[in-house]
Amino acid sequence: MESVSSRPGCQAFERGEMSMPHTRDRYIVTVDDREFDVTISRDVEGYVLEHKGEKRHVAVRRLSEKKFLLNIDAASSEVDIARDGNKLDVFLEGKHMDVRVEPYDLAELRKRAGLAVDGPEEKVIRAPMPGLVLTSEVKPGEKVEKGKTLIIIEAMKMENMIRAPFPGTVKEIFVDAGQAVEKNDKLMELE
Amino acid sequence: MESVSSRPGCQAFERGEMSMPHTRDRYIVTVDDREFDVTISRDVEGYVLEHKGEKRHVAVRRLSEKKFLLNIDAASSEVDIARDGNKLDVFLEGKHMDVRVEPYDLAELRKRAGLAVDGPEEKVIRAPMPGLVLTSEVKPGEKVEKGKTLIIIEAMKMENMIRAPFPGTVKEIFVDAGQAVEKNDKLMELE
Amino acid sequence: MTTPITKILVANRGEIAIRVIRACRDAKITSVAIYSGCDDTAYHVRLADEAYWVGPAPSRDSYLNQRRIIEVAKISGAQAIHPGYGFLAENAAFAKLCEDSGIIFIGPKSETIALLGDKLEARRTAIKAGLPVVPGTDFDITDMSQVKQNAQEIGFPILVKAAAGGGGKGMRVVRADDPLEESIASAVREAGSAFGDGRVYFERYLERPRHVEIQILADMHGNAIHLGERECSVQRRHQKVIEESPSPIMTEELRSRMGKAAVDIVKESGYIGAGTVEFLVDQDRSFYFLEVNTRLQVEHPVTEMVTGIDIVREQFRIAEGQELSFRQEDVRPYGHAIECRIYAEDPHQDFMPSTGTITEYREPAGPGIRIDSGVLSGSEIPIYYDPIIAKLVIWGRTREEAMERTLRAVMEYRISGVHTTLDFACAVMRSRGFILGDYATDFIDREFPKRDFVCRDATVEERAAIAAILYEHLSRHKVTTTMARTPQDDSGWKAYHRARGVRRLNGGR
Amino acid sequence: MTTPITKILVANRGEIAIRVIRACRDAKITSVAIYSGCDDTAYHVRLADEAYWVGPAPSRDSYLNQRRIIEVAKISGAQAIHPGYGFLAENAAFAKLCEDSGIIFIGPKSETIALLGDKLEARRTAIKAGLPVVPGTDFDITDMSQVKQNAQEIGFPILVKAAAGGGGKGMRVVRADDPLEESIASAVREAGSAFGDGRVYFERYLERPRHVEIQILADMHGNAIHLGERECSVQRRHQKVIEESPSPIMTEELRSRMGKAAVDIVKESGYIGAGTVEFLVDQDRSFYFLEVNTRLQVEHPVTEMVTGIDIVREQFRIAEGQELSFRQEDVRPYGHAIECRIYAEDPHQDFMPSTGTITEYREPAGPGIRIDSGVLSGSEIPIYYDPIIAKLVIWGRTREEAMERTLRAVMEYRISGVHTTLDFACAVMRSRGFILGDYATDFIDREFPKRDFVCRDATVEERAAIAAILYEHLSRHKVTTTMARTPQDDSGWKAYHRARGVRRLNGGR
Repeated sequence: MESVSSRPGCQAFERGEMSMPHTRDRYIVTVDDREFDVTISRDVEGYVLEHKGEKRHVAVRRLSEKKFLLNIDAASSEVDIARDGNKLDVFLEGKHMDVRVEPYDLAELRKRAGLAVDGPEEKVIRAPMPGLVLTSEVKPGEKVEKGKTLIIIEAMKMENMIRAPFPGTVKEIFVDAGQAVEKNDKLMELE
Repeated sequence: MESVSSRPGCQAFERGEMSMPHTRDRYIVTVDDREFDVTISRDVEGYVLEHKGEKRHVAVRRLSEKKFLLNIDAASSEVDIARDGNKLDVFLEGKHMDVRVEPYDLAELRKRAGLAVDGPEEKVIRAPMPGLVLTSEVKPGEKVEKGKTLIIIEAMKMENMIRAPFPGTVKEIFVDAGQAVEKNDKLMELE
Repeated sequence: MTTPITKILVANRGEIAIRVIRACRDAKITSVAIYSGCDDTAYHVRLADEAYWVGPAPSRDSYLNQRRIIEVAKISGAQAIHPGYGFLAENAAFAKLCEDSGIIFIGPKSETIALLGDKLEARRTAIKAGLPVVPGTDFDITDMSQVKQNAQEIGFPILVKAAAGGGGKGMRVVRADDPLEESIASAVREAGSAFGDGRVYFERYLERPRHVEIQILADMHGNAIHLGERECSVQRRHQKVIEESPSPIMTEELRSRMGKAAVDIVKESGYIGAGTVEFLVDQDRSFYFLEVNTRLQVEHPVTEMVTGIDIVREQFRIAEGQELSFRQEDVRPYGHAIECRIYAEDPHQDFMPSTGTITEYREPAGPGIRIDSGVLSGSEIPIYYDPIIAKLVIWGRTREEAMERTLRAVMEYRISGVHTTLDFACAVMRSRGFILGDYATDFIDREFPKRDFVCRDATVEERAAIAAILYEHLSRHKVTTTMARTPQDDSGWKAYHRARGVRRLNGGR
Repeated sequence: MTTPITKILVANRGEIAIRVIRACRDAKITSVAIYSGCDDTAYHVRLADEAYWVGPAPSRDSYLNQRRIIEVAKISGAQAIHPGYGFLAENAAFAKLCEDSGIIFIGPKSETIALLGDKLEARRTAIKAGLPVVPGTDFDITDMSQVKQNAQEIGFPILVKAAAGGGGKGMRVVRADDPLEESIASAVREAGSAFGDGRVYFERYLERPRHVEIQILADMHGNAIHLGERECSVQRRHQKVIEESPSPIMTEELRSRMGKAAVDIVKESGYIGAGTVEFLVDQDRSFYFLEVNTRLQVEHPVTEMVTGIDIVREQFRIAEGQELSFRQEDVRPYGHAIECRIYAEDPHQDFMPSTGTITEYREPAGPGIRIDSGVLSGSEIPIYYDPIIAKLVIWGRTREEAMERTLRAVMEYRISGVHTTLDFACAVMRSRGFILGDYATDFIDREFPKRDFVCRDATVEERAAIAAILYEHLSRHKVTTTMARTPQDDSGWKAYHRARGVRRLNGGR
């Protein structure tokens, strides 16, 4: 390794680096709806990631708790990564992406068991933002088409229509008009 | 106290506040070369600081580890404060100031003992920045006038003349030409 | 007779408060900020010379708290109040309260605001001044049983508008087979919540008009000047999101006719101050009076960029009783400006507001870029107010250069923690309709029927995958990143690049 | 014949690398950054499309590492190299190496750089082109025993200059009673360190000249155009710190004569590219050729702000073999621009460089402000390179407006962690000489003989005292600030302001 100056003004350059063992691993990665089957290993040059026979040479540097600078085949990318439950929120070029990384073996087992990566489909409608419930436009037992307005939430002085993400029947409504809700509060369950 | 919303988007406003006991204290504060004799107390409105009979009503809010927002008789000031040895580095309106705060009683004792706030005068010349010593322009035993160039340090490709801050005699030189120095390294002692 | 103003209370928050505070600094006028319970460390509070609390977070208790604001003006010794846009900017009662309290309201006289703020009165004034108007009702809707008939008389599609409205709030397009009553009820509720005045009325909805507006300035000495147009047809939820000047359809001849029309209604209404006369322009380049906005507009910087005139400072001059600092013939627009409003909204989720903390905020810079923003890293986007984060205003010698720079700026901008409309702005700059300048108020529906504002590099998902794998792989192998400085410790960053030098790569983007 | 450029290697760091990377983005050209060991997370690396390591921190090993840079250009597939300013920008050998390697050097041909880079050759060329020059030696100083006589022949005061020089490095004013040999030795050392060429020569030192320069652009088709002047008389250590355009002393007639002179030497030397012809102007408004800078200047944005022309993009066009995008008659400067260079230096300590980490970095914004910066919060200022942090470039309709906005911007700027020249810029904007436009290169000595660049509000020390007392008092009473949310927990912030409403205050500022 090249010897580096420890004089002030250049210390950043020795901090925050990440080391890793010389192993070789295979992962299944899902970015939004796209799946990648990737092998990662280390060579003298840095990391090598292989996907469908194509190799990428990658160097990584941690800039802060959640921020990384990647150099992929010389291309620079600044990436924010935060863990959000069982997935990662990856923020890159102004785009937030939901990313799931599974070791290949686990993903195989899961697939053979016929399970989706997300587990059973979520039938609960949640508040996409904090706000005030203005009205509920449906009643329990009512059948709804996809896109039907279920509930109206006021936030930032705008009325926001919460629509049915899929067709179904209203099973239960958890909120009343005039009620304040937090982000991700349960609003309604469809079935 | 007014009840505040705990809804997201406004939580910042309950965080990072500072509480203090209802005491009354007197301090001597030195800002660069100016001295203030200030009494601080708390009233229903916030803090009251009194200097030469003039009162200032002050509210303070911590923005981050080192950053404060002050409201002094309604005037807003954003201040960075960092402890630097026995003094504070206060950064305000683009200006770094050396500030020393002493409880009034201690300051009185010190003054009666005839001691300066800084202790005995520093006769050691230190490097004001990291760099490379180019030449020493004086020899041990040499008498120097105030302002005489003692040592030349190269940094950022510029030659920086380190001059005598007061007249004296060179007692000892701690560095050689070609030597790299860090900020605050001892360069020379005058007497 | 002029009254020098030395202290101004800025009765607003966010980017527009900051815009006015900056103009105060330039003019060596002391600025007084006000803030609600949730804004006590907001950027406008930090930048102002003085700051006063005016009430709890909800705007009716703070930024709309008229008595308290007047009280603060008096306590602080401010001679004038600048209302910004929104909140009290077009509230005639507040302007009147200022006048009665001996405080200069920086805007038109209260009776002018009342006259033009009532959209129906404004129509009548326009007709009187000889301006063409869109067909519509000249009464507000009170009898819900009559609405179907009213609508049919005008002819579908109709546009339900709030009489007290502005900013697209309380506005609904209703087509022949839409549920008319539901739309009206919703518009009434929204208008009531936004303006405290639920009156709505109908206008014929022009299918593909362009929304073009003329900036005007009028002083107390009878000088009324226009600063050319802004094209504001790119809208979502009937609210402007991207504006530009000059308008791609503008000709010298049309500009001078529209400019004259704008000055005519200004003179007819005895208008004093800065204002905007909005028009709809149809495909034949016929124009129709829409309304007068009796305030500083969100998009005023577009005009500032092409004319070089500081509209806020001219407002100060007018309020002081001075003459405008220039004449009509001195206004010579140069180059092209585009404004993209950056909202905390998710364009992929129907522009749903996105609240939370802005964890990182880094603005683009360089030639031709002006950003009027209201936030810093760590700022929160509260649910109580408009979710605007900033306005990205770009100037270029040509429209093409302005678009190139806008794209660059959008790519360079980093806002994390909340969703933003940056992606949308990027997609617009790359859309055929915008590039050709061939668009109208139905721009989004025509250009993005599926709301697929995809804009990024094709490799972005692959790069996200690589980042995520490295992140998980390193966590899985229990590698901490703080234990640096062991001899093996190496990110590959340097070794990689030393080796890279010796052979040719395939990759890159 | 034109060669489209699709990928450019930017052989620089900091703000100028970023400036060029932004122009690449605008032109849809892929940018390749290079970085030294201490810049691997620098802002220019983050903004570029690609980034390659070129060597350890010292510039001779990295940013001056010619072979390595050429190698990276080839590896990355860049057809062209933009050198920025400094480093290899005026290095004829490097330009030659590019030419020989089949890489476009974005700058003049290597022989033009060699000709004009040698200040003595440049003098001869200027004389040939009919430009007036300052009296001086036409040989470099080799025989130290002769220097006294040489100096006396020219007449004191003399100016010792580096033949390979630029940016004030290796430059010394020597008066009759100054130690001549010591000054020369120091200049030789500094020139050697900065340029790898220790040759120096003498010129007559004009006592109070103004430093005025003309920006030129010349393409391969024989078009040579000037973009008007920049006034660069505000200097410290013989290095410009504040520039403006137009010059306060400029007249239409003088501009056209100086512009013609600049174009004449451009034509005489077969110059192609962007460049600057520097002149000294004396109190009679006579001007003397000083030198040609065969590169993009630090202060080029001043010209961009008043002309609207993107000089870097014109460099790209010229390098591609295209014609300039405009003619001389299209250049119509409008308004006034001022640039303040913000250095990591302590103006109160003789502009001593200040290294360290920028703990907070927050730029001003709003109308008329452009910032070309090279840093972010958390950036380090290394000792290896020029301590420039950013360039604050301000436009106003009038010189007065530009000064007002500059003051506002300086006040709004927040850079903590290192000392900066912000205070100095502020003091200059408030100084009588600058306000009147009545200044020359001795500006600092005349206006600030005691170097007392005091600029801030008189209450700043009192406020610092208050802040410090609160800080110490709270620590002393062992109040932690993280244990918030107890019922008594109250900063006084809200209670204070509620109560403030009920009575009049004395204070404020």
